[in-house]
Amino acid sequence: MIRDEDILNVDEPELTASERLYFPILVGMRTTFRHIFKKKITVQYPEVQRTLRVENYRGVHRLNRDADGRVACVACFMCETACPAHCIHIVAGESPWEDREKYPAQFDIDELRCIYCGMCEEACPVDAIELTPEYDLVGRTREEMIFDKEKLLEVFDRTNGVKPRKNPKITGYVATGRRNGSEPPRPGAATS
Amino acid sequence: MPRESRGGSPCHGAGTDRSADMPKINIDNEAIECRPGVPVLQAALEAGRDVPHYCYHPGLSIVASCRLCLMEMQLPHPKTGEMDWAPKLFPSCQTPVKDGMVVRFDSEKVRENQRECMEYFLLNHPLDCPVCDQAGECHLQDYSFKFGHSESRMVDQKLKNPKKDIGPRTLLYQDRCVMCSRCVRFADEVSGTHELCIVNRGSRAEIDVFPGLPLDNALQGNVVDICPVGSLLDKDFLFKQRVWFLKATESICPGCSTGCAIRVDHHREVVQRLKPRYNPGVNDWWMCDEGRFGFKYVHDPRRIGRPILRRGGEVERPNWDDIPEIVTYRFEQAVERHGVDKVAAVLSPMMACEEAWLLAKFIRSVAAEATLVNGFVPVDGDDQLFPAGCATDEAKFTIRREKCPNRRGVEMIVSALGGNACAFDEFVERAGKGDFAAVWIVGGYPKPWVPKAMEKAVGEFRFSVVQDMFPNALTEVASLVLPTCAWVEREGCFVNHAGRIQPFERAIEPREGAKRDGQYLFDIAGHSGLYTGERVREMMAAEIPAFAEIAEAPAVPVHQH
Amino acid sequence: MMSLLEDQFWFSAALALVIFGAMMTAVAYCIYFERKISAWMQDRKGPNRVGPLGLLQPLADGGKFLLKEDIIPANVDKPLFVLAPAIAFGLGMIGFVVLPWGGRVDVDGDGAVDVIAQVADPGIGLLYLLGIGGLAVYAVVLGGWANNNKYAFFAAMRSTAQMLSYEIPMGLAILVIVLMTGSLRLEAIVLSQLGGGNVWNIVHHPLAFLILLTTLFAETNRTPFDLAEAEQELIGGYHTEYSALKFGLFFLGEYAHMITGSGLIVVMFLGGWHLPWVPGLRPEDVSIGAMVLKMSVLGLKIAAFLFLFMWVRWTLPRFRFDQLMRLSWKGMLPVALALVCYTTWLVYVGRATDIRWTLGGNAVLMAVVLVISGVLGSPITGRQAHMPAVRMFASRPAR
Amino acid sequence: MNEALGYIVLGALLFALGVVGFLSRRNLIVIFLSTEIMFQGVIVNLVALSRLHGNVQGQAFALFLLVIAAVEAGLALGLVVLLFRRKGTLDVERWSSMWG
Amino acid sequence: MNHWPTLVYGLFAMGALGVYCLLPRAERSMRAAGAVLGAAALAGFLVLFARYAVSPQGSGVVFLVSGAIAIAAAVKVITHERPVYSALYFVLVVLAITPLLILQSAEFAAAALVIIYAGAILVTYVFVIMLAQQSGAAHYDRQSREPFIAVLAGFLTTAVVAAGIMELPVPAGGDPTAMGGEGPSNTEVIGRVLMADYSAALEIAGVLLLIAMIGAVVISRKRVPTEDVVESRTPGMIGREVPPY
Repeated sequence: MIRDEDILNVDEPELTASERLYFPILVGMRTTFRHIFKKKITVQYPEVQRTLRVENYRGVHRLNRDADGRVACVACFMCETACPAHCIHIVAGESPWEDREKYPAQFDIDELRCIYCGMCEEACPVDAIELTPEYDLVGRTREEMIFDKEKLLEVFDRTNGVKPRKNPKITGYVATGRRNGSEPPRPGAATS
Repeated sequence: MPRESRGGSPCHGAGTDRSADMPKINIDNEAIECRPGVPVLQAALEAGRDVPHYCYHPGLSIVASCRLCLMEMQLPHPKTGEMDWAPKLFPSCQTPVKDGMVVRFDSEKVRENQRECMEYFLLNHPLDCPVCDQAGECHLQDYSFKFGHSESRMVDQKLKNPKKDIGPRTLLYQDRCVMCSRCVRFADEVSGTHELCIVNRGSRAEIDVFPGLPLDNALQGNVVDICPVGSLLDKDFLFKQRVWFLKATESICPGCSTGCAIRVDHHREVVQRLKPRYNPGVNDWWMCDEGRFGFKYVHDPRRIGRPILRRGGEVERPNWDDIPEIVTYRFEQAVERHGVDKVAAVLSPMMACEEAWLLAKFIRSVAAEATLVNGFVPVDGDDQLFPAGCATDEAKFTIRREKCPNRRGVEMIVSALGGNACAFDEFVERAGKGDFAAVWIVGGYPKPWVPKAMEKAVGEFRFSVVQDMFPNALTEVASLVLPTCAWVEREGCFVNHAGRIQPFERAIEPREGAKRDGQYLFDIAGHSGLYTGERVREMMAAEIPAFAEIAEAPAVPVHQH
Repeated sequence: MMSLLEDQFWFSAALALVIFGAMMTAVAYCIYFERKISAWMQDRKGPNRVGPLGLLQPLADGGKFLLKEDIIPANVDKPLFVLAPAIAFGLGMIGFVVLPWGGRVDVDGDGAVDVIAQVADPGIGLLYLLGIGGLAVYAVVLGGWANNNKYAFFAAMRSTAQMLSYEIPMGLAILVIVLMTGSLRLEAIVLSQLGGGNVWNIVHHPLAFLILLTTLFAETNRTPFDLAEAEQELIGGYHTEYSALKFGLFFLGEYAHMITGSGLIVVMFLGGWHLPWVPGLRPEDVSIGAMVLKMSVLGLKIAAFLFLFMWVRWTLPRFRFDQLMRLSWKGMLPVALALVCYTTWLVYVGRATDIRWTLGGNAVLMAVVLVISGVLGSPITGRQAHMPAVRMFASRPAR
Repeated sequence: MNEALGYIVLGALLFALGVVGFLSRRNLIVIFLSTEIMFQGVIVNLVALSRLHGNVQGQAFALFLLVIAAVEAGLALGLVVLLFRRKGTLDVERWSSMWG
Repeated sequence: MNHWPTLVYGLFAMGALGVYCLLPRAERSMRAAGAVLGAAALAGFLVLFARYAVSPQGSGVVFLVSGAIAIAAAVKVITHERPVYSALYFVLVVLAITPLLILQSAEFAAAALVIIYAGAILVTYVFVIMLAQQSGAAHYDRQSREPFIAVLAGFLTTAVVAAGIMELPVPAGGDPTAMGGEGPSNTEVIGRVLMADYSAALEIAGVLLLIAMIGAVVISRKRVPTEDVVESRTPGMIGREVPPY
């Protein structure tokens, strides 16, 4: 609800005579003219590359692996839900591993549709999806730019040295296990 | 969703007529008028209150085991006789309403009980919502958010229970279970098959099946629906899609002539699952597995997707825009050459009433003496009554032998329009004798249906339009094959075995290249614009007054589950 | 060969060829410099990948325009859709023929003037340019209408209204000089500005110069009047649906228009090929060398104006459409009309070329404008409506 | 035969075509265009005759004619827009409602 | 020489028939025949003029070509089904007439014709057509009313006038070539004539234009009910005042 007192009346300022006659245009012209002779800040890209802050740059996604080298994703669809660009498509399946309930049988990200907002990273309960500092993303076809699970895992293999996994201890939600089992892997430690 | 329940009673037992002596009770200082005999919980739910409950289900017996719905109630003080709040809490699901009763749910005592209960339910819960299919429609989630503690005080190791395969279509995740016993009661009271039981006691209590007797009855899918948490899960839908992505469309099951009210949950034009809707007197809260899993043919790649036109020996793919002209021209030609009575239209009981009516009107407009045929009615065995082995009048649920949704509707239309009409067998017989030169045959059955005699008779037709879903002997030779949409791609109404006219909505788009039956029949019948069931129903109702009365399933109270 | 060129017809033909070639190159390089200058003004380097210093960029751009898919959308009016860019380009390319490029020339060196370095010198030279300006509207109207896109059509309406509106002050500003000079011949206008105590017309009529300059910006659809380029706020202009070569033709037409317009303003106000105190640029210098020198001077002046066009483009924001119309009808039209009336009076009393009277009149008019705008209290182009700004939670306590 | 005859015949032809268009077309705007064609014919004739007579009076009249044409176009199109807004059609036959 | 009138009338008749067939109508074949007939008549005129009336060299060629274009375009104006094209062919008529006027030493009139006719009047036409008639040809553009009578009327009148013209003697008063060559330019002469001889008419023309402008504005302005423009709340009354930015 916007109340009347929330509305601010902003009047235009009174103009001076010179402003009314558009003389300040000349000031602007002088500014731009001076810039012609200023030092250029262009970075000649492939030859010269800027260094990025690895921790928070939002580039190509990767799918993290857990300690056993398996995909860490549990196919909970949280990223797909959070994605404002609808660029993530997951097909879940029953996981082939004992300690895991669900896993992504397919995991596609349309990198062309993605807006690199990082919502998926925020939403992921197991820190399986992360954005890497890789930004030179090119492809010749649209199909090429739809990254599937293998490609995303590859990105992880490639970038693991540059940006280590945030929390490698989380390896998914465990639903099976023995009653009174000795050392059951702890789930996400979200509550309890 | 409107909060008042229309027509019937969402409570178990027969709904009583609204009479003058409706008890008035006072919930949280608010006077509420309710139907006699219902539990306070039901009255509160119908009044729009969100009272947490797990074990209570209006279709099942009451056990008052979850203790979540406890309320405070005023009773006469044992010494003074004055009405005062009783020191102990009462289960609102087990307390029937009584005129003048004063209860409250908004006291600290009640809330404290709800918090404690929720903490107890979550003691051993694995909190694996991200991988649980119930997430999004889970009452454990909702209630712990609304009524529970934000954290658990338990420091011990949680119990781990392995998931159990309790039947060919159902999985049991015991550690998500809240022991409401709805599933057990369902197997006992509705399906009458008694497969489920509770084993062990106290914190070790578990739902289980008897050894060698898996949960495998014709209604077992309902236990997944009534399970308030993610404990019982449907293998068919397992991990398919998260429920918050699903779009729900209200529909009617076409599996048999019961006409269960269902909800089609679909995502990106793919039907993901079917769920029953409350429809008193028809299917109540339930539906059968046959209907529940019977939608798979919708996405069968073998379905006919485009019209096929055979002209001489050539096969063409006609444009949808040209079809009304082709059809009209060819039928008029047939009438001219062979006579007005040589035309017939077979109206399939799989069609919606609107479609059948449009087709019948069209055929009668090109040939006034055309024969309208009540289409082939597939029949399978006998009616199955539930609870298993009960008498007909005691049945809580019936699976009918007629495996089509709309025999009554088609018959109503054919008889209302009058003129030449015949049954399907008679049609096949006469067709074999060459009585018909131009026919329009509608199929649309999910299973192969063409009788042998029919296959022989097809050679006699000079011009035939066949509307069907799968290729068969008819579509192989028909002059014009029109694809039929599955019911989820159409809209209209079905008339069930008891004459209830129930409308259903369109859930998904027809596959590429196809067009909705209603729409092309609408075009062919010479109307312009968009086909909607409602629009055609209005036209029908002007001629056949019976169709003015539509039976829609009543809305369920908001917080009922 | 020389003797052939002594004939005005063949000389004109040769000149036309040379200038046409030069124009084409210039137009291509205009795009290059546009990009370069915009880059410099934004502290960037600009195109520098294709060839040394990126000098082959126009070739690459041209190749791109040629090779891109030429989309003709469905349901367009095809003949008109194709015709519109052709009109834009064609009209842009024929304007230069009446510009006096190098005065009178003695081709064979016998001291007698043989030809004039102008492709054509009709008695109505200026009207020819105005006529071309008038016809250029068709490219806009047809382009916007033929592509069957309502946004493009709106844009075409906007652009047409803009062009028609700005043609009026433009014509009046030109009329001031025509009244002063008494001729529609461009060469005569150049000659009237030099020698014998004469000064460039800009000194006589700075206001007319400003008006002509402003209208040229509008006529060529350049910033700050480039609503046709406003993709974000107005879904582009009349050429929204054009692609590849057809779009390129619009693009080239715009630059050709700029060159012709710069030539016009240079000839009208800045003495054409004349520079004061520079030998060899007098009307009496008729050698071939002098012609080349004169042509280079004119070319340089045009280049300076092109730079001004680009400079302004990368400095100023766009006018809103109503502001733009108001500037023309309420701002420039009255001033131009007053100037014309005043000059007419000057002609009547025989002081049309007296700098005291012309410049003085301009100064007085300027003062009047200042006073009026001071009284009115707002710029000629009007102001924003009172728009209450909404700040959510303005009254709520901050946490 | 004088050279001016060619111009006169041309002007006459243009005028004739204008008359034909004016009488036969049903679109209001095209009808006005036809009148403009007639103007063109007249202008050609005026200029040709002016040359024939060796003075510029004809040309001066041609200029006045231009003024008339501009005035006509402005007013006529204003009316057309008004009428179109009222009836949604440019068909003159729909505008013959004054036939009593 | 005696065939001249007969030939001219014959061509007139042929052209008339061609135009009659070309006028908007349902039958395509008839329009095609009309096009052939019209083209033939035009060609006949060209031959006739090239033979008798003008020298087929120099300016004569310009006359023939421009004249032919003008006539053909004019026929298109009155016969085209789509008004936009009609208007555009009109532009072509104007552009084709321009060189003819220049040939007749009427440079100023030619320039004025282009600037005012093509640059202003026809743009307005094109605009109104585009605004009023967005798509294709309307039914009333595909059908002409009374084409026969129209053609008859138009061409008969012209034929009568032409007959009159051809009887006229060449006026002896002026020298047709007097205005070429050196001397005051055409613009100057016209200016003098307009200002000296017709100054009153010129003023009246100016006033006429002004009246027309005001009239057009008044006619085509949309009448907005005044209560709609009254603001419900003056902006200053809402909210808090803050200093200007």
